[in-house]
Amino acid sequence: MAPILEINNLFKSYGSVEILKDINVAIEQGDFLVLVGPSGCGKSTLLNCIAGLEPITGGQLSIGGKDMTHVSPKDRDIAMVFQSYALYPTMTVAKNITFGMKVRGVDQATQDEKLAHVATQLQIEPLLNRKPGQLSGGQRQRQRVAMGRALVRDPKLFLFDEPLSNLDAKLRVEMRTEIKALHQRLGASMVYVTHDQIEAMTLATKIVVMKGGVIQQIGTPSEIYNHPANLFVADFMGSPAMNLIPAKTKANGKGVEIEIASKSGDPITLIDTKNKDLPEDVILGVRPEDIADASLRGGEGRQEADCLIDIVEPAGADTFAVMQLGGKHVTARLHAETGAVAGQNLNLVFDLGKVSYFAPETGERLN
Amino acid sequence: MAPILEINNLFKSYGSVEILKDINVAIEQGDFLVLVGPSGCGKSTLLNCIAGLEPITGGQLSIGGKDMTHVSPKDRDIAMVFQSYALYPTMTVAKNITFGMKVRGVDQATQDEKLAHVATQLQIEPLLNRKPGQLSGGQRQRQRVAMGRALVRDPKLFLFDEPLSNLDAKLRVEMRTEIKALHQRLGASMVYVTHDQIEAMTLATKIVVMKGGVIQQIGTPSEIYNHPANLFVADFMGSPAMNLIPAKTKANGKGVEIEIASKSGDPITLIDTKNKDLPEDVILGVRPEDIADASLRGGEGRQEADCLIDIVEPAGADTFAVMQLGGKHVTARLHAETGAVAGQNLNLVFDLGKVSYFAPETGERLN
Amino acid sequence: DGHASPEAEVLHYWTSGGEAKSVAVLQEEFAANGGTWTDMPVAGGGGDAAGTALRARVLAGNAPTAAQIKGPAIQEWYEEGVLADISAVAEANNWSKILPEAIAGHMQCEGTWCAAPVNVHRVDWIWANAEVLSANGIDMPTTWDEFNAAATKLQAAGVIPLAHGGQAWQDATVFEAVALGILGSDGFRKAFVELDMDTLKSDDMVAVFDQMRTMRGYVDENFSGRDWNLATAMVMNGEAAFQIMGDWAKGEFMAAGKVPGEDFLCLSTPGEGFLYNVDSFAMFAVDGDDKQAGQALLAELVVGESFQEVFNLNKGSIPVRTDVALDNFDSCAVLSADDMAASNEGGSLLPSYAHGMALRGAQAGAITDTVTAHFNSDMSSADAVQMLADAIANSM
Amino acid sequence: MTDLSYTSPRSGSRTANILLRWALYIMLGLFALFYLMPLFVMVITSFKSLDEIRTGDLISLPREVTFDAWRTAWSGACTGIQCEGVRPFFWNSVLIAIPAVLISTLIGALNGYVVAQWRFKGANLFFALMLFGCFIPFQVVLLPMARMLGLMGMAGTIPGLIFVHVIYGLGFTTLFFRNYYVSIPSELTKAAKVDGAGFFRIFWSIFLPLSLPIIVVTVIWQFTQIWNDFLFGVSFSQAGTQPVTVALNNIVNSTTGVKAYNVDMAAAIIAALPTLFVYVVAGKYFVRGLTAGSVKG
Amino acid sequence: MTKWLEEHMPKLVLAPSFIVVLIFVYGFIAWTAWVSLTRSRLLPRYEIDGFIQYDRLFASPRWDTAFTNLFVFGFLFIVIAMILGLILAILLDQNIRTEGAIRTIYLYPMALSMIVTGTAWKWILNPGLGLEATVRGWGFEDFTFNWLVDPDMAIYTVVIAAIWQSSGFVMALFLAGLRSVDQEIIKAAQVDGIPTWRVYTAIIIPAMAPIFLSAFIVLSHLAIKSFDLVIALTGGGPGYATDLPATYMYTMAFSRGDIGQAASSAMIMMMVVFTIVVPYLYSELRTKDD
Ligand SMILES: Nc1ncnc2c1ncn2[C@@H]1O[C@H](COP(=O)(O)OP(=O)(O)OP(=O)(O)O)[C@@H](O)[C@H]1O
Ligand SMILES: Nc1ncnc2c1ncn2[C@@H]1O[C@H](COP(=O)(O)OP(=O)(O)OP(=O)(O)O)[C@@H](O)[C@H]1O
Ligand SMILES: [Mg+2]
Ligand SMILES: [Mg+2]
Repeated sequence: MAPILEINNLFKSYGSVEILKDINVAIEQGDFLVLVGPSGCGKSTLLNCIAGLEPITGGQLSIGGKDMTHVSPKDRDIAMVFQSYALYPTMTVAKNITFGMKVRGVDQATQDEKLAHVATQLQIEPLLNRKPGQLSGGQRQRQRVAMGRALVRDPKLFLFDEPLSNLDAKLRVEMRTEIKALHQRLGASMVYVTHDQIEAMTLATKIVVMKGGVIQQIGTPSEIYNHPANLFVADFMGSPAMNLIPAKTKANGKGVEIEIASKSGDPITLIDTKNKDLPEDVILGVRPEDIADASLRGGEGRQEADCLIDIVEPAGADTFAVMQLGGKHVTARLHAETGAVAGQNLNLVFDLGKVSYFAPETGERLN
Repeated sequence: MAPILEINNLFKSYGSVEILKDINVAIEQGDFLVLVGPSGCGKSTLLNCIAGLEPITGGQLSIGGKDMTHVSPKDRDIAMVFQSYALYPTMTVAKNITFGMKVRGVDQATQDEKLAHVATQLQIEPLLNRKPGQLSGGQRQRQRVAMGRALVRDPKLFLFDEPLSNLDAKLRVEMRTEIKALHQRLGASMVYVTHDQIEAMTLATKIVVMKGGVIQQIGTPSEIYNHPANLFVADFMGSPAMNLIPAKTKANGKGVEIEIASKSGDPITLIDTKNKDLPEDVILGVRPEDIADASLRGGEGRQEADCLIDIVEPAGADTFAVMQLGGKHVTARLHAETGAVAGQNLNLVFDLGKVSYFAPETGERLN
Repeated sequence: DGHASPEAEVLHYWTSGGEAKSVAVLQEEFAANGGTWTDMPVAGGGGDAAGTALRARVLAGNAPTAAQIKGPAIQEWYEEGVLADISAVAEANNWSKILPEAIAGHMQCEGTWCAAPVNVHRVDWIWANAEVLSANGIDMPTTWDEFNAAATKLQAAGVIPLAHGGQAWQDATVFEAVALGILGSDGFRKAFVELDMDTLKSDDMVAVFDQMRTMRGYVDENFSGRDWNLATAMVMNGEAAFQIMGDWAKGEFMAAGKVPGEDFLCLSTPGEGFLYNVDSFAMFAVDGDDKQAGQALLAELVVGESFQEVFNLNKGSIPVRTDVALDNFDSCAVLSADDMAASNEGGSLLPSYAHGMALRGAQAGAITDTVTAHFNSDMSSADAVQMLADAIANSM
Repeated sequence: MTDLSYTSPRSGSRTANILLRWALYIMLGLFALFYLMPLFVMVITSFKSLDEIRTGDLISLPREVTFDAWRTAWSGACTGIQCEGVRPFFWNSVLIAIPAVLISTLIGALNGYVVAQWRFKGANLFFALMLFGCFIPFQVVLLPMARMLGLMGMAGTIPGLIFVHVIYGLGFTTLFFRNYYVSIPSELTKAAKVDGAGFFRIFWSIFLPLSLPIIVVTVIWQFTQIWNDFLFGVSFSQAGTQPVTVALNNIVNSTTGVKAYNVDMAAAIIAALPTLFVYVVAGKYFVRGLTAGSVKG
Repeated sequence: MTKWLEEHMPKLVLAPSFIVVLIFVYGFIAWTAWVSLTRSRLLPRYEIDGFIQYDRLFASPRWDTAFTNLFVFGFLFIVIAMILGLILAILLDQNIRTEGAIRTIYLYPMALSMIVTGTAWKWILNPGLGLEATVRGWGFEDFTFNWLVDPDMAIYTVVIAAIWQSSGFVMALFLAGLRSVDQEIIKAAQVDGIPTWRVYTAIIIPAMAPIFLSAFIVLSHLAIKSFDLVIALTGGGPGYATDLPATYMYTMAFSRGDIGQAASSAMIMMMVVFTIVVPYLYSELRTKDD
């Protein structure tokens, strides 16, 4: 089967400013593609190009196997949910949802039926006669209405532009789960923009990490999380961020000896048995969850070291400890009942089985 | 020593609407008090009352042992950082920081000295001659300038109104750590408003949870997290939220037998050996991290059960699994490399050593 | 001719009570002769606003059938090629005989008749409060020296000697009366009709400005911007003794129930001559028999005897034709008519420059600018004369 | 509200605060007098008899109140040979102002909609050209406009006057709507496009229903401008199409006739009533609408 | 075809307005420029005759007065109306109970044409009838307010009436501006211990710069077009002491039959407009573009 969405060598400029550079992506039916990257990197622009809301400067784009490069948005068989939800402020919720059908001349009976279906699905029946301004509970209800407007079209491709970024943290987590459930239930294809990497990780079947209009890495969430292609991706994905520690390596009988400067004076030395052929200067990438209380972990690839704890941040389920290694703040994710105390040394375990190495100059992954 | 801030029976109304009801709080020198609660619950209003920016309707308030109920803001020896940062738009960063001193007639030499000190501390020397509009990097630099304006006053009490809510997720985590470090370094007393419970947990030495102008619970982060006083606090603090599952209890030889309805038909039964004297209908509160892969956990108070997994959300460091129990979505925090698959049964461990029980009618904690 | 039903749309600026009544007379006669009259009044600024409207309509190709235009402006409009020829009516009614020669000249354009005169206003009137004069033992002045002497006396008695409204056209009205008195009728013609530079720069002209400066001293300090009728009211109330104003001022006195010769006095300003301000209608080239018939009928009626009498009784002016009986007119009007006849004989029947009868707009405006600038500042007379010459040169 | 009144509770004496407050109200009151003065003079004069005006103090209260002047001004005052007061002209003004306001508002809305939401190359240039048109002194256009109206066969007609007012109102109406629509997120247009709606559909179904505040501002502004216009009215009308301002001028500004100031004033107030009414009733929305759109910052 | 229509609809909608503006604004400006080079009198003529009209214009003392007046009047009017508008806005911003009514009173003059209020103003300003007489009537015999009749001062009475008419509008603009200032900034200043007046002078007012610009543009637009005002109040007098370019132009064109002269003065006015408006347009369109 042809990919449901295929983008080849897409370029996009505003005036003389090139916003998107040589974008190539393809997804299959049922995929959940997440575009993630910092603000201003061109995510929305790319989504708008897919929707046909912005003309593209170069390249080609097809949806459902058909070339759509120059087709107007309404003929692309897509539905879109906008960051601000873009509800029509003067129409009731019901009208908001049926407006598109009305424009397309769908008969009233079908409209009513589809509306009822979507309303039930999203549990917004009581809201149908309200206007957007009368939706209480803030953004959650709006968000559902915006979803309803998209669902009712039953399109080949759903496009979402940061649909959760206006919700508060708590709601965001809930709605994230709902969207995931929806995706599983509908089996629909979706392209989803966010700058929240957790959202990207939890929702995607495929992630595109962008920066400055250039794709940095495409992969499954686990590929992106465990094998970031460069320093940017490593730093961007994961929270708290991956610790990126300047280190020196030395070939050693058993593998590679890694030396990290420490505030207290003596450098910490770790031995990596899995990797070799590393340059002398590297940036060592370790996720916070791969640095843990010595008492709780053990096994292959694990190395212990004493570290001076600067700050202890209990965060409910976990406690984060921050220390200084290689001149950087390094965060370790400890158990909630850890005995870590700020200002004291703690024996920590480094899980070297999952570390990444990067070249300090280019930022590219080495292993 | 007298508490640095003491609030007794404070009431505050706008017109006939009572916004704050009988607020009583006291903190000691060096405390970091966090006011947390949903939007509109009166956090900012309380902070404004402490600052003297809003007159209070009833009660009494003292700072540093002195009655300040009717003292004007400038004489309360406080400094405040606002949610929007409220930088004076037409003044340079340096002027923003020194303007208060200038007005108070502090001599130029002292001004320069203090400015230099604060600028070094916050690493904003290069920005001193820019105006707020020229601060790039979005909110982070503004945030620091606002901090600088507060720090330079060297007050008895710092007040912060959601200083991080304008930052994106990544930055928020970083700045959170910085504020924590600052607090530790200065040993200053702080009152901090947020609606982000993680911020509350990681920063506070003491948390006040509010709802609708009424204090729900006051306590250390761990008290609040582990012993929420009622359903509201239980649900509000922690992310993903505590699972609150309707259940039936029955006295049993060993302890209490807890029965939870399950989607697949057979109810799940767990035995709690620590608690007794529970009413028949309860709401069982279990944190996601207290439901885990059976293979990884074991020990006292732990009970296994087979559950049908609805959704699996890999989130990098962890994977969340969602199932239906007692008619509710229940989230479990599993290891990143879990074998959970949506639509299949998984044997999970419930850690009953840390559960909470709530009365379904009042929502109050039972154990 | 008999086929067409006469139609006229008449653009004019007679809008106040007395004036409007006068026009109504014309309209009634017009209707009585089977015509349809459409009234298009535009007041303001002594016809400025009407001029604006007229220009717009002519440019739009939508000219009114007749418009109230006077003086050299008639010829100017003719030169733009937009006026109709009404010689047929004029000749049929023998206009060249019944109109004073000077006035007939204004109605002709390159030998054809192009406008119909309505009335004659005399401009060089001096009005006085009879009671105030007799209380102070003063007679109506017949020379400017007498006027000055009387004014000084009145001033000492605490009466404002001269009621005046400080608007440019009122300044100009006083100025031309003074000029007529000092320059004489020949000098006036040379200066303000022929724009003879020698006369304009002469010592006599300096004397005219000197007298204006003197007159400025007789005016109360609040004169600026005052409407002329408020000035007239000052004379009526006895606040002031004299006013120099055209004979429309009489209407104000009459409206207040004052009687000429008893309550108020009228006399021509010191000096020989008669300054006339003749209202007239110019006919515009229009299409359509109805309209052309209307123009002919209008022209005929306007100069007709009956209309001349009724209209001028209402308006306070005098008939343009010399053959109308004056039995019903008041003493001031009779005096005016007699003077007109006499000065017509003596060649001292002169057009008023201040009311747009003597010069084209640009030149008249240039003079008025100088006069009003001088009157409202402490400019010396010599400077004023120089400025006058420059302004006229610049206006050509 | 920049309420600074709660700066220093109990610091400084209570009496000082009260005195300050009084001073504030007195200041505001004095300014109110300044603004009301001319209207006050007009109103009292309109209730005086002509005799009283001729003899009395112009700005003192009437000794005896009479409504004659009002009656005359409305239906009896002569403007030329017609002595029907300002009434017929009043209706001319209504016939001119209402369509002109509606049309210029509608076109301005469409223009603003395009410039703000459908940007294309040159749209800004268009807008700049349009804005500059707001500043052209109207005297400049009188003569060429007259010629154009003549060519179009609209000289002296009410449609002609409507046309003129529409043209020279477009600059401001476009400005108002553009600035208002610029603040409406473009996502709304995008959503509607995805929904399949076209240019007019989006305007009609989505933007127009949203525009009430700015429509109020525009309508007030345009209505005031057009109703109060004299220059166009006097230049481009003919008998029977003259607006009320021209009639008012004819009553007030006759040069060589007897003046009835009481009637003048009554006529002036009558001519001003519609705009006054609009300001008093809708002034609140005017200020609010200005904040919503036409003012940036 | 429908696709073409769909794509070009925005341009098609603007097209009529565009054409109309080209003809009726820019075409007419060009026409005026042309006529200013001719010897047109009563009606326009089209034979070009060089810059004679401009020579006449610059030799005319009356134009000198009018042009100087534009700057005296414009400067005072704009500056005072802004200051007064600002003061009124600040006063009204102090939680005034009757704010709605007072605002309407300050704003209503904008609704009235000077044709309507001119006579009343004339009386009020006239020393013999108005304010001076009234105050003297109260017993202050030495009170003098005779600007209207003093050629050197009369232009200031025009300024007064113009301010009367427009300052309420400026007040409304500033009031809107004051209310859009972030409340937290004001609170921050209070915590910083900054006294109220300094909050205004050092923080709020500087932050309203864009409103000052808008007000400046609206006011200069009014100043340049001021016509009714002068005609109704002073008729340009005493003498021609209160003439403005707009009245000069009107007089030349319509009462003097000197259209060429009027056109040249109109062109000079247009250049003044240009120097004010173009920088504004430039900044307006630049800042709103991104
Ligand atoms: N209409 C436009 N004209 C010119 N530049 C634009 C336009 N729209 C966007 N840009 C620029 O294109 C770049 C990408 O913008 P885009 O909105 O796609 O970013 P984004 O990744 O969606 O950011 P965010 O997370 O903040 O929404 C930005 O630098 C932006 O300034
Ligand atoms: N000036 C005011 N007048 C009347 N009601 C007000 C005023 N300020 C706040 N309120 C009301 O008081 C309540 C509490 O407001 P407050 O700003 O303290 O909430 P908050 O907890 O800070 O919320 P958020 O997290 O959204 O900032 C809200 O319901 C709000 O509507
Ligand atoms: Mg975006
Ligand atoms: Mg708040």
